[in-house]
Amino acid sequence: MSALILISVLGVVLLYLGFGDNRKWLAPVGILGLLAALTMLLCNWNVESPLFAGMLKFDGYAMAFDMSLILLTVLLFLFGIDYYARMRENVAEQYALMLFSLVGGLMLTSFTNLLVLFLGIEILSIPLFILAGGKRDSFRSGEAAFKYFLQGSFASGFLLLGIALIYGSTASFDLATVQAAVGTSAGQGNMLMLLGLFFTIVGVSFKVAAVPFHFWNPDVYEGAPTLVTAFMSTVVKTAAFAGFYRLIEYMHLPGAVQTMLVVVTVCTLFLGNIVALRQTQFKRLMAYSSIAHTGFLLIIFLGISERTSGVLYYYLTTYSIATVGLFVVLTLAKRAAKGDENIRIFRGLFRSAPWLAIATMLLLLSLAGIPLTAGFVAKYRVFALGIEAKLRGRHGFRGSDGAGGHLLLRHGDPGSLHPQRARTAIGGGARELARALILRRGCGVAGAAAGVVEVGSTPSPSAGSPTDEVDQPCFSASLLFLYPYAK
Amino acid sequence: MVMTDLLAVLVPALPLAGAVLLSALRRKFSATVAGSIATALIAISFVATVILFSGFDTAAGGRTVRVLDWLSITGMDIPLALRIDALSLTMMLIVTGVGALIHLYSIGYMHDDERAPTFFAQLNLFSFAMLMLVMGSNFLVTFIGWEGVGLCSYLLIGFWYTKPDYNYAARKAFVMNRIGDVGMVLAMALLFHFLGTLEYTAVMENAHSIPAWGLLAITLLLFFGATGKSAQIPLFTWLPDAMAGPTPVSALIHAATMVTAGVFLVVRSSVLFDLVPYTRDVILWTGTATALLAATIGLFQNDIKKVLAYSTVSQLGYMFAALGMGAYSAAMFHVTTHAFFKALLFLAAGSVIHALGGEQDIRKMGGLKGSIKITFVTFFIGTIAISGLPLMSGFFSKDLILAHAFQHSPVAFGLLVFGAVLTTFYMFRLLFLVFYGTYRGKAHAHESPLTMTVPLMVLAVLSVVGGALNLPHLFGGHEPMKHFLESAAAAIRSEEIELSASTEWILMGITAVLVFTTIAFAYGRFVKRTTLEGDEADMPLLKRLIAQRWRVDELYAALFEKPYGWLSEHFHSIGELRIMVPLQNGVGEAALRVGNVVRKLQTGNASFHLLAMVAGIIIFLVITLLSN
Amino acid sequence: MIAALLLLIPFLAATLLVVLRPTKHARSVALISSLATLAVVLMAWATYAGSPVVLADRDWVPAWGLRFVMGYDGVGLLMLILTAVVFPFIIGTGYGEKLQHPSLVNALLLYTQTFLLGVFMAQNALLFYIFYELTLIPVFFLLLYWGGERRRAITIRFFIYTLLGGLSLLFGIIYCMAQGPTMNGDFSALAALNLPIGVQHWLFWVLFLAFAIKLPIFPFHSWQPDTYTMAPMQGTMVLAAVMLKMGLYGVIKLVFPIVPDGVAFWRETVIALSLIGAVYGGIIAFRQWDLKRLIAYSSLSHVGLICAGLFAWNSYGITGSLYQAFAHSILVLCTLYLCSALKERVGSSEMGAMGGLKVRTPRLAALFLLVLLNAVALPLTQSFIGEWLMFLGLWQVHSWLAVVAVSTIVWGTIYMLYAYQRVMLGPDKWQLEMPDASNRDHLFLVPLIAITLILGVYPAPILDLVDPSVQLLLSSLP
Amino acid sequence: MNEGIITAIRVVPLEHYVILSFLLFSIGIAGVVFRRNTIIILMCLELMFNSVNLLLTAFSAYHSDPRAQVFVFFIMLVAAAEVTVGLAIPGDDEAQRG
Repeated sequence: MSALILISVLGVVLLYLGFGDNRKWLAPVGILGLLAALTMLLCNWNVESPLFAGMLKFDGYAMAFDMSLILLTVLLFLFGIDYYARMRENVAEQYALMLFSLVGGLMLTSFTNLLVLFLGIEILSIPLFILAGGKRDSFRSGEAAFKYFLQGSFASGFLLLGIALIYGSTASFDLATVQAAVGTSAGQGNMLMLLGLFFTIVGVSFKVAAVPFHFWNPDVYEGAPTLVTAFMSTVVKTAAFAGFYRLIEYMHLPGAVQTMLVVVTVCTLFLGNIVALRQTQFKRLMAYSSIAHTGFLLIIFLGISERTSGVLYYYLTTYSIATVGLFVVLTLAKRAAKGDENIRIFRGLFRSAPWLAIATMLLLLSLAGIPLTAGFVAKYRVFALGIEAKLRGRHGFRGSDGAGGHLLLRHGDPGSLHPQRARTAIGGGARELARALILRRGCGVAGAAAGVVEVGSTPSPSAGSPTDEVDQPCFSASLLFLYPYAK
Repeated sequence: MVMTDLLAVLVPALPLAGAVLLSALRRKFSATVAGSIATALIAISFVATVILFSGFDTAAGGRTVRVLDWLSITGMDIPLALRIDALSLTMMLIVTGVGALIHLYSIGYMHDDERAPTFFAQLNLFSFAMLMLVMGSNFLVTFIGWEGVGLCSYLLIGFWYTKPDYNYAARKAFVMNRIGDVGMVLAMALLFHFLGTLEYTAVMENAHSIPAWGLLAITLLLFFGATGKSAQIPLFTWLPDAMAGPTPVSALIHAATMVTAGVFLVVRSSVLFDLVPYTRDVILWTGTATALLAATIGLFQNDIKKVLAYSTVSQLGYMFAALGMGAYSAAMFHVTTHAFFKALLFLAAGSVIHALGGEQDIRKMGGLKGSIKITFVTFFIGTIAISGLPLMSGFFSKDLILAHAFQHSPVAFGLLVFGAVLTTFYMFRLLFLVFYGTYRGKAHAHESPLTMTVPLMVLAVLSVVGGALNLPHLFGGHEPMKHFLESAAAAIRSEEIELSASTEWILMGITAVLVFTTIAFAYGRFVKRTTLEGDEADMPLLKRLIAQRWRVDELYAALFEKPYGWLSEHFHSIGELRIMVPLQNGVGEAALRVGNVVRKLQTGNASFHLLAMVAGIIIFLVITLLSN
Repeated sequence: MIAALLLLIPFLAATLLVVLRPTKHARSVALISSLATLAVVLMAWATYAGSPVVLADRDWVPAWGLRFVMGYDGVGLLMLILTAVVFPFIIGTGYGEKLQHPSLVNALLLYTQTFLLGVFMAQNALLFYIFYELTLIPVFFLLLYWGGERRRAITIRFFIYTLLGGLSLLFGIIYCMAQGPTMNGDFSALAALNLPIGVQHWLFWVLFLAFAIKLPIFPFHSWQPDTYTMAPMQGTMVLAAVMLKMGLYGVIKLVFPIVPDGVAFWRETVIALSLIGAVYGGIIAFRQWDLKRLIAYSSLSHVGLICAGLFAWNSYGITGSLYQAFAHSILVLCTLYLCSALKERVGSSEMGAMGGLKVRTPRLAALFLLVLLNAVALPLTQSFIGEWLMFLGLWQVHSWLAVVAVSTIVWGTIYMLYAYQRVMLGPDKWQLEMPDASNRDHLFLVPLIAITLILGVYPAPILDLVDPSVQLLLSSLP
Repeated sequence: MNEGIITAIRVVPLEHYVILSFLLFSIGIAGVVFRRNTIIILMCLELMFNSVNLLLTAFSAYHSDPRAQVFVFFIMLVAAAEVTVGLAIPGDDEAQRG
């Protein structure tokens, strides 16, 4: 709770800091504040105090995800030091908005009341609408922001309608009550309840970019500034999934809604992978890969058991780590290529920056789910869960492999070693620039990659109750990621 | 006993060592040195064989020398082992004896060739393989030799590898042999399937426990294998082409030894064949047909070696006819005498070719009896031996077969006698056209060196007296070879000629009269007025067909070679490029195409996106409500 | 100890190469590493007593009950020997190739070796799978950056194809592991799994698909000719000589014990497909003008036979198949090496550009001939032993299958003789000045040829190694 | 909550409120989807939110539970924030929608 407040205040503090010419203090203060919040969070470990008349509950599940969210934000802030170094205006606002959005995310991980779900989603989203338009001089950025806003609000309407209908049938916003009501036979047959669940899930599906509510995703990813894109594809995605899962955990969804979920899952997997095949813009590619991963994560929802949350956590964490790393690489390569975002800018990376190329390769392998990377373990666990749930999740299979395959191939090329092409993309001075940058940041990515590998090769227990949800290696991997930046 | 074993191992080991040594050091040796080493080694093998032979006790049956474990896993024990018994000793004597002579001959024949050491290495390797073939104590060891001789034959036929025709002939020989080998492998697999062993002794002991269909299949498959090696219908066309190799090769491999492997194999498994009369009939008629077919083709050939080649095919037909009649020892007897006189004929032909500087066309020879006397005399002896002039070796062996035929089937007898007449005719045509009349060529003929003529003389003597090896009762002998072989193949015991002496005399008389008449006819046709074959286009239809070797090669080309090439090309162009690859690419392309279509939905148009979302919601709503 | 050595030696050597990237000594470092690996494997062979060996057995992921189990039985050891024997030669080939970044090529090769050794030592299905998939990565880069024409498209096709198979395999493995709460995926535990027959029928294909693609057998082979032709020489060698054998090993370790009823049900189908591939590949090879493509199709043919032998599912068939797998590896190395040696001299692997080379290079021709003997499975060569055993094995399944199988000795002879003739024999029509077999050629080919001949005459070492394991495997089957 | 208001609300059957809300919601959707003017779109979004407010109020009255009305306030708040942001996002609206 105090963490929540601290982060909110931190946002305001950063805004004030922004009034003066204190840009170089922004990130350190933000990071320190976040770490402080994290400490507070950890101090309340296992206390499980219900807050706001029981509308928020910081249980183990919430703690684990909160920690992940905060750490990811810290990483992005670190990333931001360099990223915002050249930006003249509004830097403080960007940091502050991210913090506000993070608050929404923290609420999503810990809500026990549908009202908080709604508020969380809105607090998460509204800053993002602004952040997405962060590239002031870019027309595409503004356009993306508007689209995002429009579709986001639209989806919120559905979410609200759903919540209202659920309330209509249960007379309560309390998650536990709702979950109990859904389980009863009366709840199962109730049309209001059915429609309510339906619309609620539609609303949340939008946030996680499940097909057919994914349309905003590629445009916004492409239009938003890279840091924001990274934020959306990691923190926001993690938070949205955490909330989604919290919503339907222990809920015996009526068969009809379950069917819908299956259809959505299949569509998402299928579309994400197939469209990714033809993408040449790196961010759009990441968008579709993100959609594909959404599909994958949705498989988890098809058969919820007591181990599900652990798998979800593991998957999201590993996915996020790899994604942040790749966005860092993108920024580096993009600078060398003078703003081009086509995936061809990665060609010749090995020539100019072998370590970075190797790290990139590891990150991609992890996203693709190749063994000895965390991505593989994550996928494995999803499979295992799906099969164990007697789901014969074969539809899941078809798509997911493609996701891996194509992603690797499409990106695998980046690490290109072919000498002839080496100089064309990152040539001359650009190459030197890349070198210089790599000295500082490349090790960061490498660290991330190492973390990914480490997580992959020593998967560790995570079964049991949500309280011991924090995967030790995941955690250590996150720390590893931090290390090179901390100096 | 240890001494015997060592000798037995030594017999094939020496030529193998020679092969390895000569090929490794082929650059260091001159032709003569290499030839001498090779000859010496095979000669020592011959001596060892003679020692083994002299010490051999027919009453003891035979002896197996286990050299090495070879294939031994659970349920299978096939050793590398050699068997010394009457049959293998007979073959060993032929292989090493005739082989040594031919090696010796080759020293003279090949002394100009710069690759002579390689030649001798391969010749030695061949001897090794042939010895393995005849000495193997089980089918699989025999099969080592069986394939080995095929390989060596391939190498030696294509010895002068820069000539594409020769390579073609070599490849044809190998492929045809391999087709036959399929039969052999299948037969072995079947035998092993039924008996769990491939040892000859064990197989023969338990042969009766194989079901009838199995026996039929095994014997037919073995025979099919034999047709490949021994150039019988349908796999005979390679042998005449195989004359592309150096002449000593033709003598050793394609006349005296390798081609008799089929005969040897059938005799080795005579117990099996005795149990299946049907297969024996097949063998009889195949042999007879081959004998006649090849003999007819021999009538109009103009290449001195081709005539001899077809004569070889024809004589092999006789041997198989004998096998088909169950006259195993008669077949072996003919193998032996044939080895003498056909090796002699080939070597003499080689001597002629050598004398004329490589000329092989008999239309460009003639009148050579004066210039190369030794060659002429020996060739003459060979000719009368193969024609079966009384008291020559060929006379005894062929008459034995004819007598069996008469007893077995008069039709076969008639056909075989007709074949004998044809043989006499084409052999004397050859003799007359080469040595009589006037010389029609341009080269200066000269007699061959001693290394070449000595083997000729030795073989000539053997061709004359070879009949004594199995002198029939009629001539006061008591068929020593038959009795000797009985110890190795029990089936031989039952083969007795039950004709009265007078019948036998009459049969001999008939044959002799026919032979002499034919010689006279040939004398009139080729010595009185030299009749040469003209252009094929001017010949009457039947004669043209025969001169063109019954167009069997063309038939095979149309039936097998061309369709195979067609199949290969179309499997690739259609099966692979049109079906398999597109099928696999199709899946990927379809995915890409769908991806493209779906990507186009992502137009960037916000209203459309909202509309699509609403449409999605409505569809899902319908799904949800319907499935509720 | 052995497990650690086998995994660490090549891995560390590879990492060393990546880090230091020496250009001059890269090959030597790799060669030394591979020789050291060979020494360790030979030591393991010398101490192998005939019963399965457990090298490591410790907790891996306790929460899932996974254990890190490594070991080998006769079959596994054979594969280890194969891998260890083959790699020094593959790396040695590199001395003749002028490739960019030799250190990286060798590093990738050594990584591949590490993972391959892992595959053959893993005694846990998931561990097996992990190594199995890992082998793909270095090979992927090897093909993508050092390949020939159209390498991108072909590599991606190959990659997707294999990955698809791998995924199917992963699904199958997880399915089996999800069968019981205590199921940890150890091979020994999986073998005791008695799945219902109905499940086995479909699970068979789920498990087998990956191996069918990897081998590849007939309808799954279309990635193979292009990939073999396009790949750099060492890549093709790795693919054909070792990676392919993972398919066989996988069938023995995973398919046979887990779904015996499925195997019984589909066995004849698989044999039929394999044999169709064997004949089909053999016939197609006859009219291929590119030596590498010919080798690819001949490999398809050989592998078809090997797979058929394996699925004969009796001791002769399996032993023969394993023996032949060994022979095939050696053969493929020899043929590919010859191909590269010829390409080096003529400048192309098209047979149209060759012919009459024996005049200039008699020693090379002699070596080619010796290789050819093994290719056509002449007795007293390694291949013959394998083929003979497989024929026997197939005969017990069905006589007609055996007839088709035996017919391949004819198809094989035809295309190999044609190839030999087109390359070596005939008149010296190009008059090209070229060196005869060099010391390097001898150093590479002579030991391999020696292996084929020695193991052809005296196969006992390998047969004795494999036989008990095969008997054990068969005795555990219903 | 005032008993009188509750009684007044309960005069109309619940179904009618639900149907009305759905109608309003649908009109909102149609407006957002088909109109091209930013202001109208924002108004239609408001309409969607407010139809939900109506629904919540009705349910609240029928369940005699004030919590939903608190929710309504939150919705109003959030809607206001959204509109603010929506209006603040720069750009030519025609181009944005093309």
